[in-house]
Amino acid sequence: MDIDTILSNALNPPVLFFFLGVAAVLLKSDLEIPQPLPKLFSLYLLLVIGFKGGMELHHGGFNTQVLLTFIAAITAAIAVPVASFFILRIKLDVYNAAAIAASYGSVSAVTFVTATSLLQQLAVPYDGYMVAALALMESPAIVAGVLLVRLYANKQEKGIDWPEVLREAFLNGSVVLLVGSLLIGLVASDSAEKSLQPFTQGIFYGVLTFFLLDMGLLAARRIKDLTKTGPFLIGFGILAPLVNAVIAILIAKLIGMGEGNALLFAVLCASASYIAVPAAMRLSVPEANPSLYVSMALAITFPFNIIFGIPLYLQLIRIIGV
Amino acid sequence: MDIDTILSNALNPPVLFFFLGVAAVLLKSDLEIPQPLPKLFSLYLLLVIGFKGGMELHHGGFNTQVLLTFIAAITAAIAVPVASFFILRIKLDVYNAAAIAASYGSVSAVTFVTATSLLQQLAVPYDGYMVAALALMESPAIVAGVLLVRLYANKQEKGIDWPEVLREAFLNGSVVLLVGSLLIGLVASDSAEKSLQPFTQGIFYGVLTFFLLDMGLLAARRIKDLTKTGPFLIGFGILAPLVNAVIAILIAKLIGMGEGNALLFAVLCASASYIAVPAAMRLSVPEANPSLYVSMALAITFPFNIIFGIPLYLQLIRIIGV
Amino acid sequence: MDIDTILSNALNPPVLFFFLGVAAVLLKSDLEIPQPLPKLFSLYLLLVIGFKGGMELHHGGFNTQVLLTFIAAITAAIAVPVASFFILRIKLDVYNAAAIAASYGSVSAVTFVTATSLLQQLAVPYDGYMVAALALMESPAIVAGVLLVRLYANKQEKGIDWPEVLREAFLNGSVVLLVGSLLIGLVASDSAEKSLQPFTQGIFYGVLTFFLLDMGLLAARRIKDLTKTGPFLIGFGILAPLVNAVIAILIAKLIGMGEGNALLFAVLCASASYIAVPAAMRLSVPEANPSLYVSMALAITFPFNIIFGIPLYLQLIRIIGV
Amino acid sequence: MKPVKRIEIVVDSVELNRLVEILEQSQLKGYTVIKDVLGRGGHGLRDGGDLTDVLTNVYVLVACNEDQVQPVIDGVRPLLKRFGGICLVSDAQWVIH
Amino acid sequence: MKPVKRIEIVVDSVELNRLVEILEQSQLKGYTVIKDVLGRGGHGLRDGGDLTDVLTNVYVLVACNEDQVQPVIDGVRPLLKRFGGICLVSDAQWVIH
Amino acid sequence: MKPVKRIEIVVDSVELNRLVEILEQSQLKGYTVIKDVLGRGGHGLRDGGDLTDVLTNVYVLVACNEDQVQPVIDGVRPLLKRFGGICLVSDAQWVIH
Ligand SMILES: Nc1ncnc2c1ncn2[C@@H]1O[C@H](COP(=O)(O)O)[C@@H](O)[C@H]1O
Ligand SMILES: Nc1ncnc2c1ncn2[C@@H]1O[C@H](COP(=O)(O)O)[C@@H](O)[C@H]1O
Ligand SMILES: Nc1ncnc2c1ncn2[C@@H]1O[C@H](COP(=O)(O)O)[C@@H](O)[C@H]1O
Ligand code: NA
Ligand code: NA
Ligand code: NA
Repeated sequence: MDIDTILSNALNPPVLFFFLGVAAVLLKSDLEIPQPLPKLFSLYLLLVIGFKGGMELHHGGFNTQVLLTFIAAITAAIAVPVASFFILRIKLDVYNAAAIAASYGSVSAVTFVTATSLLQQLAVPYDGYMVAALALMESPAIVAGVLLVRLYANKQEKGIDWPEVLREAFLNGSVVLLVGSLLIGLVASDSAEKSLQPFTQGIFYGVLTFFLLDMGLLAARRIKDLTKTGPFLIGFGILAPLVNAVIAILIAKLIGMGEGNALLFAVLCASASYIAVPAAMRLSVPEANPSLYVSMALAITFPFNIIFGIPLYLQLIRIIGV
Repeated sequence: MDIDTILSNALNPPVLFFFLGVAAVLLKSDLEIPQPLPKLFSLYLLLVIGFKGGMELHHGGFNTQVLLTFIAAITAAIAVPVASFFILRIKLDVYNAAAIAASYGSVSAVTFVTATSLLQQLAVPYDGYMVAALALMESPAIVAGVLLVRLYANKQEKGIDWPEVLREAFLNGSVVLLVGSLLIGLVASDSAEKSLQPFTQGIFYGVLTFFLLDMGLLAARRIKDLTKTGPFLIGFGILAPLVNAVIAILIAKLIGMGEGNALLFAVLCASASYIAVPAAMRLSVPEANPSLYVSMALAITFPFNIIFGIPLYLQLIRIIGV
Repeated sequence: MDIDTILSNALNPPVLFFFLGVAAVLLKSDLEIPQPLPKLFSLYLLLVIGFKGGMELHHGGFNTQVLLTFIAAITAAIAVPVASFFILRIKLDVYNAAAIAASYGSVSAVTFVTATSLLQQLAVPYDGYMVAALALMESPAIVAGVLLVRLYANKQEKGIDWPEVLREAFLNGSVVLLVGSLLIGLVASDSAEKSLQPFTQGIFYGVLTFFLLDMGLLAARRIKDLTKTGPFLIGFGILAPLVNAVIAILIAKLIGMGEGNALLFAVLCASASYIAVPAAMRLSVPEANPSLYVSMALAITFPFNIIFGIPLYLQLIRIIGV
Repeated sequence: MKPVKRIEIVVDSVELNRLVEILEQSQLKGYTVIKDVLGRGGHGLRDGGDLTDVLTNVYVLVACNEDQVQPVIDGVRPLLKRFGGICLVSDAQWVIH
Repeated sequence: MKPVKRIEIVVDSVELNRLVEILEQSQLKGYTVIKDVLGRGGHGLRDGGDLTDVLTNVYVLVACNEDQVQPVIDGVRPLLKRFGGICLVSDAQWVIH
Repeated sequence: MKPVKRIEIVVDSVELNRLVEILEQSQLKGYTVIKDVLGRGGHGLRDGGDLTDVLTNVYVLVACNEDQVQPVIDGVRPLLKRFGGICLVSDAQWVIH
């Protein structure tokens, strides 16, 4: 295991500022980034990765490789929640198992973005359509989660409000902004691209760094909820990303993805959602305890992925020789 | 009517993101840009257009053409509200007629800015003093609105609190920031201009784009108020800008404005205020219903202007041959 | 006294926008930069000056000159509050004297930054370790303030909650962010520095300008509290910075600081804290009246320093011939 | 002044739309809403510091006549049972203007 | 503990300064203000989502003695009549500290 | 519905953590918190417009049984004495769900 990729990743300002955020909370400092600034950052990131993905897709074009990637993405977005549900059912009730499974079946855009910025630094190319794969993997897990509750929860819940669930899954703020920006990037002219460049490219790395300081604060504040989650779930929060990433890398090798795309696909499968899925679960599966699935996604899996996961998966990809 | 100017305008990211915002609300998505972010964007835009206007004025200088433009601007800012008042009185009570007339007599800085960014894309020059014209046209309509109520409202209102009304009209946040930035731009040194450039020029187009996503959300949320406004006012919200723009273009031709300046003057006359005037009307004409004049300015006239109006007026200017 | 340095400083956009903010409040305009935007700006400034200081330190290195500067900084951060306490005790009770003394013993990062931007304009070099001196001078004055209350307040306060006081002094948000960013800047690679450049360098001057508009609004709103502070404290708010600056310049000459470093050291001694110290004083010395020490730091000393102080101290340094 | 009842409801902010629907179904066209409210209760700590409204509450105040109280309570009870939250009813005088 | 009256006022945020003036004119130097309050009433929906404070309310809570209530109500009534809003008065006990 | 007591506390936001500790020490696991509250009292105007929370308050609402009121008041009184603020107690009915 080549330590210096982990080290060089950990010495990047975004990850270092994540540590600073965590340290500030552990030291009981009153450092705080007040609402709604975290939302401003996450909206900015979604808009920019969507737009840049759309522009690259515009240059790229569509071929079987793209299609295969999309199929792999959707399958993973359904397989992961179902598999996770049954593993979690060993220890958990139906509601919490389904909500956590939905979180891990979905994705974290910030983890995806941190991976792209590492790829840019290592000058490893990746394709714009991976952002489309990100968008594709946001929603299916939410529907899977609600379906799993419907099938396995014993008490006869009055029917599922399907329009509400589908709107929550496919029309939540993150998906609409990501897909919308992607489509706009697709049709945007080159001159528009140039005039947007200082905003979408210039300050991007700086805003990402500021946001990861905030993510460090938010993640560390959730650590105290982990006392109630217990070892099984903490273990799941670390092993699930690893297992999902390994499977994803094998699939990537199977359908011949490039190194960059393989890492992004692995990161999508290995990351868990703490924005879109929690909002959907609160509405459709209120019996589940948000401090469980939010703290697992935010305080275990997100830090694990950006500190160890991303460099590790890149290492694995190079060993398996994608 | 040359469709492709409308199309090329509509395919600009700012306008496309406006559509995305409207679509998100129509699809009942929970996409939301929380307070006070919209205010941050509008403060930034006012500061930047004021500063840039001041810098250009500093290079430009003063001549009869500038004076004529200012006179035309002030006359429009008084004529439009008076004319609109009597038209609106056909269907409306004195209070609502005066409040809506004041909105349409005033201006929308964001519409002005969207027009300047189109001119920049089409490489059509325009002068810095048009920003001064924008500032001149913010306030007179507010005074006109209050005067019209005083003259035509039958119930003997205890006298008008003139200091309060004048402060609301000439010293509201938008005017003070716009005029202040303009004066600062006038005296700022070239080195200061250069060091401010990434902030005032670089990220400007990106922030405008982000803001128009937000304007789409805000405008679409007002659409449901339109059910109460009725066809007459919806008609007014579209015809008033057209009529005002045509008259403005004729005046522009009369005093020999350039193509760029003529478009900006038309846009000033055709746009309605949804920031400065509503705040003033709430204080001085509380009997008027804000959801009427805000929804007309934000959900009818603003979208009409940035989607159809701006390219249409440019077309008209080229036909009439300014 | 060379007037044009004061003039050239006052004609810088940041200072001009500070005047605009003050003017808006005096004109009773409703111009307002709503919470939490001021906090966003102050967090950004702390992050950027810390990071840039760390990067320069990384290139610079450590020598006796640096060590002497740090010793001078810490001594000033203890001497100033103690001396100020006894002067203030002429007119004030123990609690208010200690709280104001702590504010003047600590520092204002925004004043420091305004000085660095003037130095950059006049192309006067300064060293990165001055940011470390800024960090060193944030906290000691808070401990000194609490100790002075403990020693001189007659009523037997149940013991001081030392862990709480030390956390407030050395682990408050400003110190953690400043020191954290400094350390990260120290280890950040050159490529990371380059990709952060548009964020830390590009828009920096623009954000500083926007923030000083806000500071103008905040400072002017505190002016009405000055009616209760009385002439003695208003005098202190102007003389203390002058006296502290002169002493600082003499010390700077003694240990052979360069012109740039000497100005920054003078500004650190002459500036008073209105973020870190007020938060700490509210907790540890609740008997002191915040509207006193906040209004003195924000409405007297801050404006005095950025309008007259900074150019004046530079003038003095050139006269004394550092 | 006329006697009225003050109904206070604190519920998860994700349920705001449903709560407003219930109020409007009980012909209650007057209510006041405070957002970004934090708190703690049976469902644990809601300290809001999050990227979504998942961990924040809303506080709703309704002034209504005595006879309108029961329909609102019957409407709100299932919501409170499913999603948690509290509902308090107290007396007050309404200033007629 | 001493008995006091709780006055709650919800009014358009544009009227905050005028309301505070009225309170201070009735020698009431103690009040609590919550901004960015939303709601619905006779003047329609105030959902705040706007570029100005035009569509937001403020909630003001005043604890005062029984004899101070009438002057405040008389002062506030014309404001409520002209700009809308509500005013409720209820009983409470003030913890003497 | 069961009778409960409504405790309202307005205190400087810097004291929020201490206030929450006092509530939890009196076994009160249910409370609602509203931040960024402004106001005026003996300690002068808190208009919040500042770079720190120094000039802002918090509003805390606690619904509890009659017997839990006294411990809370005894716990809160020293805090109010040292840092200022107010505490009101009123009656209400709790909707059982
Ligand atoms: N006893 C109480 N007093 C005041 N607020 C409460 C109380 N119990 C619960 N709440 C509020 O209601 C929200 C949801 O309560 P629960 O469903 O019990 O978690 C909490 O987050 C608090 O804001
Ligand atoms: N019955 C009520 N209960 C609670 N709040 C109300 C009620 N009626 C009006 N309000 C509040 O007062 C504001 C103005 O009321 P109105 O002047 O009737 O539009 C509304 O936006 C609500 O926030
Ligand atoms: N009579 C009162 N009615 C309502 N709120 C009050 C009253 N007195 C004080 N307050 C609130 O309590 C805070 C602190 O009060 P004080 O400690 O007296 O300055 C004030 O800022 C107000 O928000
Ligand atoms: Na996943
Ligand atoms: Na107009
Ligand atoms: Na100092």
